[in-house]
Amino acid sequence: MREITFSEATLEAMKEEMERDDTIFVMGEDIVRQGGIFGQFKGLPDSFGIERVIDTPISETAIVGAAIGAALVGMRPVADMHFADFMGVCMDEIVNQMAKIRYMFGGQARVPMVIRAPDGLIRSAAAQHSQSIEAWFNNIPGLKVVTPSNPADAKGLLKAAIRSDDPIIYFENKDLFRQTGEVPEDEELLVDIGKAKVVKEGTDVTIVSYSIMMQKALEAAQILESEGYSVEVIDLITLSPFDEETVLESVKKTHRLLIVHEAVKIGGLGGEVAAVVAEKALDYLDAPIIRIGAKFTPVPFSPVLEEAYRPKTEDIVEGVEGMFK
Amino acid sequence: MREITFSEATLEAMKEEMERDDTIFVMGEDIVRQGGIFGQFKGLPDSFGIERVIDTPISETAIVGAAIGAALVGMRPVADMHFADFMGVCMDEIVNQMAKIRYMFGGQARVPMVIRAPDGLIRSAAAQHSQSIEAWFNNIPGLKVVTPSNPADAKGLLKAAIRSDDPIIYFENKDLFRQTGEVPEDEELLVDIGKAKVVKEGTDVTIVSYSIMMQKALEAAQILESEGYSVEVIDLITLSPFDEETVLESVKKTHRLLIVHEAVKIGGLGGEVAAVVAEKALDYLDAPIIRIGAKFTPVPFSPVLEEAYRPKTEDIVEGVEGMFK
Amino acid sequence: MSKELYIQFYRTMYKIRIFEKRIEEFSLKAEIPGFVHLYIGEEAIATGVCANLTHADYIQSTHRGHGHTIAKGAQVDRMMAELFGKSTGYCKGKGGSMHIADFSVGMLGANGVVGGGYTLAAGAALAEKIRKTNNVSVVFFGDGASNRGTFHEALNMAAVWKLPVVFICENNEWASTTPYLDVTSVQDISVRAVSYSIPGVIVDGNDVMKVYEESGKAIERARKGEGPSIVEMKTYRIKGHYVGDPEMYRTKEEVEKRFDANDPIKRFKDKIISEGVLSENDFKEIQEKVINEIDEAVQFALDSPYPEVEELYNDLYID
Amino acid sequence: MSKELYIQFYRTMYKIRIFEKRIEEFSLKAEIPGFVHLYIGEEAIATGVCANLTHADYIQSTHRGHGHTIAKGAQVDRMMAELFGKSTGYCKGKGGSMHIADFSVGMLGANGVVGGGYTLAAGAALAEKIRKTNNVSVVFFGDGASNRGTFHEALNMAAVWKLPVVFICENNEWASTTPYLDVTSVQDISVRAVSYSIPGVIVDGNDVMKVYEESGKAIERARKGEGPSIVEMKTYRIKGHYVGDPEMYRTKEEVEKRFDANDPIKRFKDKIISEGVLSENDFKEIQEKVINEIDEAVQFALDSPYPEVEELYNDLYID
Ligand SMILES: Cc1ncc(C[n+]2csc(CCOP(=O)(O)OP(=O)(O)O)c2C)c(N)n1
Ligand SMILES: Cc1ncc(C[n+]2csc(CCOP(=O)(O)OP(=O)(O)O)c2C)c(N)n1
Ligand SMILES: [Mg+2]
Ligand SMILES: [Mg+2]
Repeated sequence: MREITFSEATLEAMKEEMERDDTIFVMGEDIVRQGGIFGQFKGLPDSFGIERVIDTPISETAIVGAAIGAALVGMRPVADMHFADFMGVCMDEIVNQMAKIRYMFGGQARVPMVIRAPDGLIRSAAAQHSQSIEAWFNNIPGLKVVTPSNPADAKGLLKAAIRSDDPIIYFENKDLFRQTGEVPEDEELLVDIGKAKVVKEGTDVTIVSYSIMMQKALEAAQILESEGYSVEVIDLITLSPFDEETVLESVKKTHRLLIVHEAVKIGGLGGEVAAVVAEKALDYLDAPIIRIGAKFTPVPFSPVLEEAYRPKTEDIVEGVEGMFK
Repeated sequence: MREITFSEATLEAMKEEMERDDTIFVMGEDIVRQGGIFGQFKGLPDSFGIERVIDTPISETAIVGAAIGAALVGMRPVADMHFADFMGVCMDEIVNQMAKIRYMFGGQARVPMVIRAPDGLIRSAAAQHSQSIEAWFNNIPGLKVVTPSNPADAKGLLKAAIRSDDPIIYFENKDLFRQTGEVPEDEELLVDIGKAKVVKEGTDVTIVSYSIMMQKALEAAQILESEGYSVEVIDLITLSPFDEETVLESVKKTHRLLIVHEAVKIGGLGGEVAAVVAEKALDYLDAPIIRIGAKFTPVPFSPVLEEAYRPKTEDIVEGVEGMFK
Repeated sequence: MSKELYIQFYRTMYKIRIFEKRIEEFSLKAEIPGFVHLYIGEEAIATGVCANLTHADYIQSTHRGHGHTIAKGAQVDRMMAELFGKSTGYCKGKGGSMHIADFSVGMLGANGVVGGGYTLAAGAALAEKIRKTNNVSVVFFGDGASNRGTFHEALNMAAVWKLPVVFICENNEWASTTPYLDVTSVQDISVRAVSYSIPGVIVDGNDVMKVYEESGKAIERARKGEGPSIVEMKTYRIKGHYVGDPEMYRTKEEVEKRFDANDPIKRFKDKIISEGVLSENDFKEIQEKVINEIDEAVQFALDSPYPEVEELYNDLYID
Repeated sequence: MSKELYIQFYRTMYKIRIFEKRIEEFSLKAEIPGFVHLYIGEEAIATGVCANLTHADYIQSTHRGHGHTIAKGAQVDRMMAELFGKSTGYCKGKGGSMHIADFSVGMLGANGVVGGGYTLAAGAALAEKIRKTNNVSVVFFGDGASNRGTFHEALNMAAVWKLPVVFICENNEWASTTPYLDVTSVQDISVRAVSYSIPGVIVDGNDVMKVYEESGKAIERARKGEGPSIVEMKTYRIKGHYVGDPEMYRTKEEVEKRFDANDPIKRFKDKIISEGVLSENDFKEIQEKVINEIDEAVQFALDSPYPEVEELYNDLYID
């Protein structure tokens, strides 16, 4: 199969969906002239015009607010956040408007919109341009949070998010954009929102991850398999509300659970996954649950510190090994 | 001992601290003329003048931003959020500035400030005036989150927060403001930040809670005791970073854990507490962990629905009973 | 000016007034739960502005939203039911006063977040611009709300893109307990139009005809694709900020003086009578009909059931 | 105008220029990590503004903050070390280019959040007002940043409270890849001063003397307790938005033309020479000294150790 980059995969998703449905438009900072910081919007203005591919002022509350308003009256906006870190600027619009409008208004409204939010560590971008903030939204009913871990899912998940009638936050890891992978040439490539994927089956331990950390999870799994462990790896894909069933089923089989994400471990999504298992499958557990995530500090600038901050493959390997000691 | 309201207790804390230290000032919406929505600022302008008790425009980014700026140059601002729900407006200031400045700048800065944030359900205030959002901040290194459950702690904790050199979010439950309790007349009444309190000792089960839900936790404990269970109840008080040790020690003794908060259960702080226990004390657990929190919806308006949304004493009782079946 | 329009204006303003009075009564008795902000004394604004709109046009409202909702054409019975938290309400009891909405008439919602509506209104306008309709979007906002950052972001965006959106400031001189000049750096909010190279005008907000005409011009301008405007309606908040407000920040006399001199409904009635268009008897007839309608609305609300507990989980997600 | 001031201005501008050139070089080689935004072509602004300030005054800077930091009096060696991520840097390597700060000279930090500095600067000014000092606070911001809601909230607050804070707009015509007029509803950002009843002035931002004088007036005004101003410096962004920017949105010729005509350092030098205050030889001497200083700073940075891994957990909490 042909290989394309993660960035190109999202671009294809945008193109195909915008061709299919002319209520879709995209807006954000600096997307027209240079195609987005990660090339993820390259060429879109040529195909759809600057009426549907819109450069905005540096006004995140207006970007998200306007997307909500447009969605309310029947459009399907895609709003780009530039960096996920800036979602604090429009947090009120996201949680008090976007997530609640349908419910508050007793189902009168639909808010079919997607917020695209590039997140994660990238080359010493430091404390305000490196965050993974998905956990903020886990406690907020009314929105959904998804994130792909590879180019094929990037495409299928973005398409599904755009087609969804619910408001969706689509986190896309900055370091993944340039990575390549096989992506089927299928206009109906859709990733189910709400479903986790068992990417690798195994019987001794379940590793749950998502986004860029899936690569380290799989790397660790390979090392562990070579050591004789049979490892099951789950890609959550939808982070909120997440697919409890798939995780529980796996843990009931493997009796061991490790969760890994790039976000800070404490208060991270791993806590929610661990808690669900501790509530609903405690008796199946043969070892303490292990969570792996970044250290509890803002993201430091210096490469040395950034490296110390970042979760690593060997953390996963050692974690699993420890479960069998 | 004399009894005063929770609101008066916070007022005393403000007064005593502002008298002690003239770098302390307070600002927020509508605090001067009517003393705050919950009377929590009543009379302060008379004592300290409108230079130190300041009515602001409806500009939450400027309120928190200005507090940060003033803190950076040596003041100790207290910023009132009116309703915790509006913290989304200034989320960027809170997470990208307040929490990170000291770290990003390698320790050059101090940000000794307190954000006061009235939260929780109150008489059908509905989706945008009823939230408990403490979990948002749990994943954010660099700030501390505290919340009192009674008038005495309200005073001691606010005093400690004001004296702390770190930035602190002080959640205060709206329904607690009018409740009364004994408060010692002691200007050095200080509640340790970072420490949980074992409010009631017991051996069969640990109930962890905080803020207004402490009352239901204690109510449930009483019912359960009458049924023959020995219940330990812990008031977390500091929610981030929370006191793992006290919780772990208790669970190692009781072998059972239930966590209850008014915030939405999924993605709530209970997940973090549960996860820590599932990581560090799994082998001690004799029953699945139970989390109790509000239902996974925005806060509905109608009293009937609000009641269905709210976590209840009997949920706790039934939860604990279930652990022994 | 047609007689029909006169009657429509009077009826709408009066309906808002009576609606609010009944709400106040039930809210004081706590039979209506939650925070309730009354529109009494500001009726001319919603009435005059919305008279320029069709149901294909949109409004974004505020926490003080009953008047806007009525003026935009919503039914008072379903509104009343909503405020009582009943299942027959517009939002099935999930919204209440601060979240009343009627999408079927283009009323896109009250908003509990002060200044939350600007950007949404700009977005609705953006949609209409992309779709090349000539529908417009109107956002109401208070003097207090004019100091929110969203004001600036929405106005700049709307101006740059020439969006068909009109910003209606309801300057009632108070932001809760605070006189607006204490916290606002301009006397006239509409002056801020300069920051966006758009028109800003000041209107006597208690003169329904002037409101109608001046907002009409701004709406027409937006409809023609010439972009946004700020229209500032000068008025005064007659009631406490919310029902139950102790109002320790001002005297009763102060308020009464302002109201007596400037009740928009009384003013309009006097004008029509002096012009000989309608008689006292005509007014009586209108009033009785309105009172009847509101009474029926109250009865409807009282008779309606509360939502079933199972309703809690509905209306959250579609997919 | 004293000769000393001329020399100081020239030296500071030149130091910024050379600093930035070395940074660009190391950043292109990826020896300096992270995002780096250069101040080349805008040196006159930081230089002229900060010449009116003492170390007891504060500045809030932007993502493009090296120039401000140097002009406020920070040492280039510790700056350089910070940009290299070394433990001897101002932030011990934790901040880097976007988070450079030197609290000892009143430089309260660059900011990775565009528009993040306004409210902090207002807060520092509020502190000084409460303490009744006559220190002032200055915030630099870009044309693009002028569309953030924080601009509005901070300016309104500062104006109402007459805070000693000055808002310096660096209008370099670009917000990243977007010409500012595409996303900004006014030609002159300073026009927005009207929205806050404060002075707004336009200055040739590539004329260091004019910058010094006009910002000086605003700073003096603030110092005297008369409140905030907006001073808009017209300039042009000569380099890409960040080091490595492919600049697909404009031509090299366009940029060169603007630079050749309006390089603030060249302009100032020509002026001084034409006035006969300094000779070519004097300049050479200054230049050599500066180059030397920067070379030493580079060496200092290169020789400095990276932070120990244990440093990760330091500087998080005090208590
Ligand atoms: C973002 C936000 N901040 C604060 C509040 C609390 N609040 C509700 S109404 C109000 C005053 C609003 O004043 P104005 O905009 O003038 O409208 P008015 O009440 O006068 O109609 C305030 C401060 C809020 N709801 N939202
Ligand atoms: C809140 C926020 N939104 C977006 C960005 C991304 N960003 C960084 S610099 C920049 C352009 C800033 O333009 P301007 O304010 O004119 O400053 P200049 O770069 O021209 O000096 C943008 C969009 C950001 N850092 N913060
Ligand atoms: Mg008002
Ligand atoms: Mg610029």
